Amino acid sequence: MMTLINTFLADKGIYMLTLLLLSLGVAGVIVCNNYMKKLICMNVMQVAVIFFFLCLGQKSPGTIPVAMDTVVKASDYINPLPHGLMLTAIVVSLGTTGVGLSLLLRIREKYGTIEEDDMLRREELMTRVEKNGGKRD
Amino acid sequence: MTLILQAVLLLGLIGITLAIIFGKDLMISVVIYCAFSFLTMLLYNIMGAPDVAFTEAVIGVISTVFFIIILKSIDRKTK
Amino acid sequence: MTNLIGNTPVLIILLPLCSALLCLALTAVSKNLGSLVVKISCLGSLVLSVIQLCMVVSGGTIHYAIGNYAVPYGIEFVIDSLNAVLLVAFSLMGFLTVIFAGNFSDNKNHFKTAGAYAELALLITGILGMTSTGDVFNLYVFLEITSLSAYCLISLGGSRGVVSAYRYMLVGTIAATFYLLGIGILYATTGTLNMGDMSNILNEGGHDGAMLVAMCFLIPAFGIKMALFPFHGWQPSAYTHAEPGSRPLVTGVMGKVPALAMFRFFYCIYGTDFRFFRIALMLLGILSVIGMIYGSLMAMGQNDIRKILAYSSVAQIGYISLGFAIGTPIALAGSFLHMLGHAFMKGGLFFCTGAIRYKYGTVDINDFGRIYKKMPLTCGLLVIAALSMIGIPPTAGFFSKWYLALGAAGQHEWIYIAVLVLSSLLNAVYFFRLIEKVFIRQSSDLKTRWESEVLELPVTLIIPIVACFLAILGIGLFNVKIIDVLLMTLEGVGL
Amino acid sequence: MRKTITIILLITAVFVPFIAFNVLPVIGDPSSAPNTHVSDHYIEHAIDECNSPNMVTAVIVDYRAFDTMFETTVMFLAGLSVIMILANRPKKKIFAPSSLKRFRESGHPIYKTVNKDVMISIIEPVILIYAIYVLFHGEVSLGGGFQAGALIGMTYLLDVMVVKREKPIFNLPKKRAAAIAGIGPFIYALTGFISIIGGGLYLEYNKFPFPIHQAELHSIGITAVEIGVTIGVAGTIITILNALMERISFDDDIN
Amino acid sequence: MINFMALELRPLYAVLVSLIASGLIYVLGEHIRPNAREAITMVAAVCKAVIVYSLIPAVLAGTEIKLEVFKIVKGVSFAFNVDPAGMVFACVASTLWILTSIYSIGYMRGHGEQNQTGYFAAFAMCLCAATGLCFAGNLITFFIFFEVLTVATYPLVVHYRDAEGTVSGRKYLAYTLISGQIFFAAIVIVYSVSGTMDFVPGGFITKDMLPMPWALVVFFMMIGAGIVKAGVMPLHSWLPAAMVAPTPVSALLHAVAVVKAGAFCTLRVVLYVFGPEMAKACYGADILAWMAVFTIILSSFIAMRKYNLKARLAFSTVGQLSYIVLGICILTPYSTAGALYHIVAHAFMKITLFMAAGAIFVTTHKKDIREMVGIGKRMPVTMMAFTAASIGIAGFPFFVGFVSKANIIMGAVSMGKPVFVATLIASALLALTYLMPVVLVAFKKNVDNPEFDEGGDAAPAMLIPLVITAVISIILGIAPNAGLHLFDLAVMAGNQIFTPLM
Repeated sequence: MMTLINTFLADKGIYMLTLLLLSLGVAGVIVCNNYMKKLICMNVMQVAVIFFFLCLGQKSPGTIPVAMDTVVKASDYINPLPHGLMLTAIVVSLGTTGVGLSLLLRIREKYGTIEEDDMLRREELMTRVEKNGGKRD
Repeated sequence: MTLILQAVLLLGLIGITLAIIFGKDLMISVVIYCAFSFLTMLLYNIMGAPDVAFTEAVIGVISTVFFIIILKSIDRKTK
Repeated sequence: MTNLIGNTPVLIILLPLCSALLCLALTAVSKNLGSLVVKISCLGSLVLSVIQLCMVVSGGTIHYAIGNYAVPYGIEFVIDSLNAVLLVAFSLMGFLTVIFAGNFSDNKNHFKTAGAYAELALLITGILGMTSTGDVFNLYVFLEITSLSAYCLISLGGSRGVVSAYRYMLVGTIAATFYLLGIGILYATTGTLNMGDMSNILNEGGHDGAMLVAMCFLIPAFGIKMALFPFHGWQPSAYTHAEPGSRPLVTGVMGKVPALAMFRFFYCIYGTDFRFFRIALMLLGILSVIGMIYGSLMAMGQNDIRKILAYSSVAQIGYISLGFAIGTPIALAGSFLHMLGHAFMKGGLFFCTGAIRYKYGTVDINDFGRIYKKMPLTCGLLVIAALSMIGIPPTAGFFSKWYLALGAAGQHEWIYIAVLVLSSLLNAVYFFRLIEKVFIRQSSDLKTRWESEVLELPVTLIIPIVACFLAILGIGLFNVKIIDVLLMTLEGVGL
Repeated sequence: MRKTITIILLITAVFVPFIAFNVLPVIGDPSSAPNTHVSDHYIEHAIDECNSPNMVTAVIVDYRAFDTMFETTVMFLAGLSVIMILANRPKKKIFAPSSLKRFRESGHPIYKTVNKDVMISIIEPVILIYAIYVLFHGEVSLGGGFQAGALIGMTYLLDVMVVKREKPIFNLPKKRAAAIAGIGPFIYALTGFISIIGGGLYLEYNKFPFPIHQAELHSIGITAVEIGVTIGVAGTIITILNALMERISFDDDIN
Repeated sequence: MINFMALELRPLYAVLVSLIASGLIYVLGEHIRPNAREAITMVAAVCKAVIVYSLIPAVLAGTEIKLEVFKIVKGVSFAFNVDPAGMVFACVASTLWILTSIYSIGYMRGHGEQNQTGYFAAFAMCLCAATGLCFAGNLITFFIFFEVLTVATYPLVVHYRDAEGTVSGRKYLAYTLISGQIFFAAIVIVYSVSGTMDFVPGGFITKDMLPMPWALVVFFMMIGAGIVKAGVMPLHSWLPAAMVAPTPVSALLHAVAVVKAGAFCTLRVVLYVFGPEMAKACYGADILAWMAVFTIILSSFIAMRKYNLKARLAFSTVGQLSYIVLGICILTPYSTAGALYHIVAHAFMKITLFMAAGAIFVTTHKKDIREMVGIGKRMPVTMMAFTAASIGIAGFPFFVGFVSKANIIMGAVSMGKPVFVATLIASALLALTYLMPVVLVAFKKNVDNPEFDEGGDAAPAMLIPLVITAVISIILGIAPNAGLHLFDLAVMAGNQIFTPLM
């Protein structure tokens, strides 16, 4: 039973869950009405991808990629490449989050709301005002 | 064995994500996002990526702090 | 010195990068030093890229391994004739934009100006890097640099700009994530990140499934970044509300680079032997055809010149991807020619818009009436660029359309020719509407910010306008030379 | 409605290919493609080529150092973007300490039991020392420039969020932090440029024009680069934090 | 060392002269005095005429003048090839540019027009394009100039910048751009099936390249651009609408460049791309000929109902242009020569008519024929010239129209097409019925219209050109070869095309 679950997980299960997490993240970005939640979901999405990459680098008997000895055998250590890549990806995600947050603050100041539907209504109003040459109708 | 642990943690992450999406209070969302970050760190560690885990730990704290600072100036409640 | 010449591929990118990094610090030293350094470095980058083009034309593809590690282990820059030409065009456009941007900066606040320059320089860095890299993950990093600086530059354009930037950021991050997932799958299949190496391994056969799955993620990723038809939602408002100084670069060049990356993936990495290649081309063809019609139709209904141009970009990106969808070397060359041409057309149109806005403070085409008497040069470019968009010879747009149509005829895709004709007619509708407004409409008196008897505009605005004017005509008249250089690379990869 | 359709399309688009094709390697398989082709080289040659037992460090600051340079640039870019976006906002006082002030004045028990100023001044040096350790020890054990920078940023965060001092432990207000954040990646870029002067390719540590043993050159290169990363990341985090909290404005320092 | 005076380079110079003039006028435009602007135009016009005339002897001698400037698209050069057919059109265009320029100076000043910079620049650009069309050696060069002509005419059509002008400008663009883009698609198809684009007398497309139904489709895709510009019904409606433009522009549109470019395009496509055999085999020529017949008759009837003088002349143009199309589609050497010569004939006659109409408008501000009773008293010279041109249009012997029509009729007879012969003769009578009333009204005796008692004739700058053109049209009627050997050139062109077939 245990081995069966293990095989399933190794074969498809973990990937499935990761992808589910990713889809949830993307869905959250699309569905959520609140800009803050969209931002959090964006982070979730990025975590899912990072996780996906790390899955690729796992090696069942391997240890962490810090050499214990001067002579190293490739099969003893976990693949370091995805780790390197994902460090970059994490940093990028932090940067994006920072920019997103400052934009959020700015939006809140200009529009007084961070809800998508309010925003749309307000934008529509602004467009109408612009069309009427600055006068409200 | 690690795979099962990973699967469980992943399920936890999925649950947290759902809670974030359907939550009504942004402060709660942010705080459980902090928990999310912590679980992620654990997960990375289990997968043998301590460097990434270390980074995630630091980043998790910093981004949570960012979120909370922002929450000060926007409405907590959402529809 | 010879040593430096050998390092041109990386120096082209380092120059704007370093100037951006130091911009703020230098501004603390002296007020205008930061922006000056950015301008000089962009000029240097332009000069180097021209030198590099000469090197590539005479000596063939340059492979530059950073850190001198053997190919699949380190990061590699591959400059083939295609990249080299595009690099020249993009760095020229970057240089022009940097000159142009000075007129829109806040003169009182030097640090803010310096910050805007740094953002612009980083955008240029990202664009040039994406163009020249030969490593899929490095491409991602450059993609992020491009995107982040674009988010910032778009958000600087007022309160509407902030919302546009936020939406673009969400969508753009989804695109970046999909891209990562796509290259993750390819990495899982091949175990390498180098484009050439990846291509070799994939072409051994047996990886069709993985390639298909990766493609499912990569098409939306590039589609979003280049604003291909169903993924273009973010684009019109972002282009409309971007910061005026940087708009030519954002609109003219930013959408082209992901298109280049898309080309690299499908033609250079996947190769034409891929089993689902034809299906993918057909799909891409359908998307671009719809995009060309839709973009033009939407542009017809707008009054704001920026919106018109933004929607027309959706259509023009359709031209580029149509070339990819046809797939013969000549059509691909047409596609790249259109990429070059459109960079200058759209950039040029936005230079004009910026100049008009600078002088008269308006962007509504109903206010444009008869400004051509006051600004003959600007309106001259406006007309030439508009004609080029429609595809009237002897401007650049006509010739790219010619090669696209020729490629389509070679593949017996008559419907594509019909769509090209239809789309240029739709373009004609709104561009002649614009020209009509500029030349015909009487208008109320507009207040001017720039009073000079000798020049219609400051020199820093005239230089980009004249340069774009010459570039559009030059690309048109000397297209054969460019096409020959492009075909050096494309002969091997097309259908 | 449109959203629902989008999501359904999305989920199908994500899952159908995975179910249809068995494209991904089995997790943990040592002989799968990603674990063999390039990664073997990294694992086996990290020590002799880069003199770095930590393979991840070897990958990020030696084999793929160019990526990391731009990663640091992304950090700088993020910081710059944040202050650009938030510039010209109405300046307000730092709210975090003042909001905590209410706690303090209302006599919350925590302020009676622990003297947090003392606490913080003990913790901060420890974190800083740890950061420096992580920075310089990155090639041997876990960590590296990024983590060190983030830790320094965290120190600043603790400092400004918890304590209301006349002068913070390091006074890095406003745009100065952003300028410093730019200098970090510049040090990185410059390190790469030194090897060009030495006659090599960009970021080729072997070609540093210093008369030292090759392995040492790599160590020097890695350390220099890590210092750059640290400065960049620390500067950026401080910048973003300042910008978000203090609502910095460029208007107040017109020269 | 390049010989800068070489024969081969002259067509290039002819094109460049007006291009440079156009650029100079546009750039200097508002900064220089009107005199300078007009001087540039005149100098360029004279230079161009000299350059074009200098090519005639060589062409008559049968010398091949070919120039490949550079590769314009991959595999195809930007090529000039001076042949008799092109020479005829080029001579007409360059000669008339001088006269029209003199006339425009008079008209513009007399009328106090606005936007003169744009006017002169666009005019020079049109002439540049028209000359390019004449000398173009292959389809793509031809197309480039064709589109440049389309665009350059637009500012002239909308010259007054008013609502009416805008509407006709839109109409003009809609017709010409759509047909131009379809022309473009057809060129692509032709190039991809045949691999060549050089004009060959007698055509280069064979049945193997384009099987039957497609041949007809491509034929009409290509010919569409030509017949739109030439105003063949039912695609003519932009032409009367463009009448809102100033009279020199109408003269340009109708006589010098634009509609003639359409007719010339038809000629090139039918005889130099498809060739007589192919055009006949795919029924394209027949269908086009019947369209032309229909146009000739119908336009005459419409012209009779118009009382605006310029509108009447416009419909007259529609009819006369179809003569050329008909002449081309009869597909014999005679009719081809006649069609080419009709380009000359119609140009001189119609420009006289338009200049006269413009002179009347500037001098008396009259547009409607019914108000012109007795105008001959005030403007005798103008109206004499008008009369001469009218008779010429009707095809009286000793007027230039006779030569061309006789040739076309001879061609029709030799092909055994009685309907075409009948049409041509009937239309001559119809032309009389719509143009003679104007003359009769003008010279009506016993009417004393007080408006026309004083004031005298039109200003000399307008009068001189129109007298010259009227005189030329009589001279050419008596001696078709006078001066420029235009008739010989036309006959040469006809023979060149049909000789290989015989």
